[in-house]
Amino acid sequence: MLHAILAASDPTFWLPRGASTVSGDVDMLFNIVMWICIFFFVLVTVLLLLFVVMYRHRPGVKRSTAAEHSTLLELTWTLIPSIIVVFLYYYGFRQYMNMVIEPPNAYEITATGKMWQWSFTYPTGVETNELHVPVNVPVRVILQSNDVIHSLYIPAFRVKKDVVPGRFNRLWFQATDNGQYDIYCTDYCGTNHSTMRSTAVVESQADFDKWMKITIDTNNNLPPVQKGKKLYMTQGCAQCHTLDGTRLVGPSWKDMWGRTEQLESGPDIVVNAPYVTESILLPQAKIVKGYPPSMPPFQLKPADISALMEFMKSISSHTSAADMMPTTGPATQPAATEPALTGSTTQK
Amino acid sequence: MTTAAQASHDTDHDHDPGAVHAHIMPPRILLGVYGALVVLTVLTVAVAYLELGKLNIWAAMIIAVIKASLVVLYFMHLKYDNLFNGVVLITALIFVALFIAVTMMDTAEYKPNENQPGTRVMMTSQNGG
Amino acid sequence: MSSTEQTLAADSHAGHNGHHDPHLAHHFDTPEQQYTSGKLGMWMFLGTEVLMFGGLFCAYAVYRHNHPEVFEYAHQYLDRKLGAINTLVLITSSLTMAWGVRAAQMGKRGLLVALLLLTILGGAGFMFIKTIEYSTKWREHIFIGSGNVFYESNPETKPQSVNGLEEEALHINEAKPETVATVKVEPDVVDPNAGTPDAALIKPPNITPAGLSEKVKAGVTERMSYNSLVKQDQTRVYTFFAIYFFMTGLHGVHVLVGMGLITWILVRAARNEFGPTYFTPVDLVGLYWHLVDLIWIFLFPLLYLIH
Amino acid sequence: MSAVTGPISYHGPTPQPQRASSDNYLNHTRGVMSWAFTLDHKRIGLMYMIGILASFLLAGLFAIMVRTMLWHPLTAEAGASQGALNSAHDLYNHMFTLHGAVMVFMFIIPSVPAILGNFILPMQLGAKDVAFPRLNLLSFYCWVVGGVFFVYLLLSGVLHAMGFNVPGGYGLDTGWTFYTPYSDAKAQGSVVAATIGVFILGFSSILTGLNFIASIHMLRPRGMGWFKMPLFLWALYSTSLIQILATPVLAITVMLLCAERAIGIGIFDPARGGDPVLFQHFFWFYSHPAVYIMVLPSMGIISELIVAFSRKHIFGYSFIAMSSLAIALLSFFVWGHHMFISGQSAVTDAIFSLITFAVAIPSAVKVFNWLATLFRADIRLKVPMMYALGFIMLFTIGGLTGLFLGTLAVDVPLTNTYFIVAHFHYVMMGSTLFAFIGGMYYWWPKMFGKMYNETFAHVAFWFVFVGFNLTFFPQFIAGTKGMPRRYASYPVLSSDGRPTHFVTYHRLSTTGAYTMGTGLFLVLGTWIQSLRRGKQAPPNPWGANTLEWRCPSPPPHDNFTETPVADDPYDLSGWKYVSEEVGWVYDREQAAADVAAHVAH
Repeated sequence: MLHAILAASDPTFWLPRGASTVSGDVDMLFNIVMWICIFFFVLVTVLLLLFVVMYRHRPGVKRSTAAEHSTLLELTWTLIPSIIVVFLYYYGFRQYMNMVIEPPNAYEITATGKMWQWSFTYPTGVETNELHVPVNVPVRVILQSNDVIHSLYIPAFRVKKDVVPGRFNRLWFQATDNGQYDIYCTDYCGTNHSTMRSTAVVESQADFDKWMKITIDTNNNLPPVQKGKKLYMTQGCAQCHTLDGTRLVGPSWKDMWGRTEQLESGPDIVVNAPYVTESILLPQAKIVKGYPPSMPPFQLKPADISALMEFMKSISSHTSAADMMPTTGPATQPAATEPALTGSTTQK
Repeated sequence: MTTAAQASHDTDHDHDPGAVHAHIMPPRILLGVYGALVVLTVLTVAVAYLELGKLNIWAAMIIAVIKASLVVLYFMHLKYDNLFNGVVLITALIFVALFIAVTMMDTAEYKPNENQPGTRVMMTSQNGG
Repeated sequence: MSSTEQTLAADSHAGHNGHHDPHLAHHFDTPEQQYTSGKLGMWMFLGTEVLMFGGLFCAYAVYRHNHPEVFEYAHQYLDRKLGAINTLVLITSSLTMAWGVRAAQMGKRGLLVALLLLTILGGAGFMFIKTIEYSTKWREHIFIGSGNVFYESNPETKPQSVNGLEEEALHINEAKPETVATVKVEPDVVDPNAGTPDAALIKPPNITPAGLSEKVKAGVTERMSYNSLVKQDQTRVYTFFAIYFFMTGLHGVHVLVGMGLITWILVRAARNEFGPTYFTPVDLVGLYWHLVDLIWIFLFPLLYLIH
Repeated sequence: MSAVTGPISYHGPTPQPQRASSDNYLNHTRGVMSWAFTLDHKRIGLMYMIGILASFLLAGLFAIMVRTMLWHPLTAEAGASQGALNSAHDLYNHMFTLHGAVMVFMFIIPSVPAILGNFILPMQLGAKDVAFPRLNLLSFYCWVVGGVFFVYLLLSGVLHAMGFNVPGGYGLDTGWTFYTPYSDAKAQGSVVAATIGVFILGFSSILTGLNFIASIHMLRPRGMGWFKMPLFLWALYSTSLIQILATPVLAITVMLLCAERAIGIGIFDPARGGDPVLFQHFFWFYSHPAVYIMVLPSMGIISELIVAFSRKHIFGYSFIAMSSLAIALLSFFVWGHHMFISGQSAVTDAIFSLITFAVAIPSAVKVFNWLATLFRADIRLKVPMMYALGFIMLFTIGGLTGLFLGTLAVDVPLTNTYFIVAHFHYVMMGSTLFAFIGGMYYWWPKMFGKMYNETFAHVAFWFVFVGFNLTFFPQFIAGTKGMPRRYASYPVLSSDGRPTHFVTYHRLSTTGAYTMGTGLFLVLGTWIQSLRRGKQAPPNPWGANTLEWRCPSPPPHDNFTETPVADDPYDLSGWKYVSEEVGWVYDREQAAADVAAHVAH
């Protein structure tokens, strides 16, 4: 009978359409709680209004006063709620354990939160900004943070867990429907907290494998400039460095390459391979005047660094054609063809 | 507290209303307590040099508690004071104890010595929480 | 402020039929009630103090639980002798304070003044010894935050040049290269013609954990050694000192406040304001002073006597 | 622990209110100094009122601005450049932080205890003042200093984000919860200054609580045993317990955070071996009980109002009194329910979830007892009563939605979304604010000796009530649909291209906010109007039997010319309504008749 009511209550009016193995039970529990709440709210409100109407003051009407206490009543409305909450507690906890205890041999993805974007690393080493998972496969997500506390929330899967630096929280889910679902960060993490969103793409195992293969291939032989652009997106450079000349925390990369800047320490420096390399590995070493020393060090592979540099060159007007590398072919070979003239650090 | 309230609200005091009734500590007790405290201090230092393993911390804490209760009961007159003042102190201590206890329940989740997140090492030592 | 009180109290007494005890506030019926209220209030305040320090003890417990070896190693830098002496000093000043309360209750003005003076002296002695300890730590660069010898060498903290430690630090570097967090700079991406990036800056900060003065190292080596710690713990030793300085520092502040209060009492005692009928301030300040003693009774074994 | 001494006649000496005299606490002494250095609890309460209402106005203003910003989704798709978007987000973050921090630390926590508590508690005790008047004044000045400091800091930050150039325009953008490591490592705001402000404010709160407990212990009059105390006093007593037991932990927490930010002691910073979740334990050990600091006194007020306007003895006095204590004590051991998804151990989750449910029971008991009091009563729908009834409805919603969040599995998808926002606004604002305004209307005649315009006040009530529900109910729906909290911008379309409908709910909510804002200004209007041309108030305009109604309104400096003797505060027999000018007077025949009728029944 209860089930009849619950079935009648349209789940999608409140919660969004569920798409994971746990969502069904969670929604059921949600509806149980909701109906309990509705019952008590109606009870209280109706009694309240009823009494206010029935017993409102009428001149001349003398009402013989009612009792001042009744232990029986008190016990009743102490015990009944107690029973209900114990019931709720039990089912809530049982279901919670189902959500916590993960099935064995789950597919493992590492989610990294950094201000302010997500990146997901797969066992194949591929790193993407949107989460791709095969349908009907249990997925374990290891949560790690580069900076502050974030929180990974996928409403459709009814999962949420804080991403705490220093702790390695984890969550798991098993998507049941193909489709695209929202991913939010739900723990306040600074300026662009509200744009720290992404998408979970659920697709059939075949499609997933195909996607994975394509991604790996493109990563391997992506032209350096494109690869640099990709790194610019995935590594979070975009949070501080724009491409349109707007100045954020750090300098915009537009026309940055080959420009001569003055350092906080006085001397001028040309933005070239050594300086960019050093600034990526040890950002605090040489700070350009007027910028905060707030960039964290990035331990990138040499190939990635050179790819990034190619990307910088591609959007800079200070770069002579000689600077440019052929934008075809794998970027794995080093950017060894640096002309000498731009390289020297001129002391004032 | 009750006595005080009564004394204060009775209209017919049998004593001079100006008087304040408080216990005066005899020198004997003051010196006795002081001696005990000194001895215990020496003792606690001595114990620290023994090899008792886990017991060391407990020994030190027990001695500290004894010293503390001596100070509270005699130097701070609590032994002769209103019951409620004692209740206040005890309550505070209980809440501190519960605070520490509950917070400690959670320390196992904190992985101070793992610096490669996402690696096998970490995974195996991490239970689902 | 007090003058206004007096006037308010005065005209309120006018309407209040009863004794005109200058110390009795208008809303109390008897000195006894006022005295009991005062004590109740003070005890509640002490309760809050206990809870406040309780927070620190909680932090201590959590950290000691997480890094026992760090605590065992780090506490060796503290001077047990001075700690023990300080404990005795504080206990003694507690005795004089308790005795002072007795003197006040019995209206012995001279004795009270003398005892309060002794108590202040005790407090001063305590702070003096504490200063000695702190200054030693300071000389050995064992303090909170960057510049600390144990400070994690992360690039966000600018390399500190700690006087007299460079050459030690250098030869320690080549002695134990594994403790040095070097940054890999791939030669193939760096333009050979451009010359390598400034070596001094790529080199890690020259304060390495082991960069201690000979004296300290000597004191340490016969007991638990630095290298017996896990790598992550080595960079974390200073957390102990963070807790140490925070706890003892806060306690020290309480001692200073206590000394101030006792001075205030002393002045009033000299003015002969206290007697068998009115000694509440002496009693309350006494309670506060004993609490300061209490906290130290716990701090001493927890910080100095870790085993 | 009862202070009853000897047998007292059921009604004691006649509780006839004392007539007003020309000399009252307002004109007792003159001059700014006589206010600045006053030790009179009534004047201190009044000064608190001005300050606290001012900070409420400020925080409310920023609530409105936050809602206004949310009218537009403000997404990059709307074509804003990254730079513009960033500054918009910063502005929003500073604004919601200001709203939260000022509301919590400067309005909700002190509102009822510091204003109404200060003013009413001694009078309900039949006392001349609180136990420690100097401490009371000190507490007020702590509030002022901490408050000015705090508000300037936050406000300067917001103005700076708006583009005005103000000195020290750092502000705070951590949210009122100061979560590490954002607050100690990344925040743009000046966390150090903010923590100092909070510390001072906390001190003020501690001193008030300490003062109230001592007063209730030491100053109860003849005939007022523990179980003859008005329920408002029971509520304040429980609140004060929390204040002195929890606030010190907040003090040490903000001190540690301050040191963390200033010199990097690394207790809470993972980059230095600290544990950020430890900070959350510290913080919520205070801040969850603080929620009950906010709501418990309100419950006390409601008990008083219900009795006075249903002309009937409270139902289940001892259960209501004890439930206050129960809530106070339980409230200390539920803090972990703010951290269910923070990665604390499942055992901890289980324990905290259970105790959280346990708190629901005493709350339910209170509601049912209030309902039972209304049964066969003689209800007068005066303005305070309207707020009391509103309170019951809103608190029921707030409390019941707590069940969703206590249920572990359901909490996971709901927490940190707008569902939470709606839930705690129903509890903290719907309950506390309504009780506070109701209490103000109830005791207003006593405080200022002036009546207010009933009709005007009723209109204001409906604006507030409707506006409130329109503001916060849509947020429940938005939250269940997944709208996260503290979002400056939100998606219009979800990933699969379907509309999220967030815009709709936000716009409904914003509309409600403006309605409620209007209502609150009307409320303020009724008070100002009453001060300017309100009718002279009688000593006892409602016919309540608690002691504060037995002294003239406004009360003289010493409250009572002769110390009253207390009896059952909720036995209304004998009080007879005479006229608007005279109010209610005690009448012996009436009393006899009532008692007879009662016995007969």
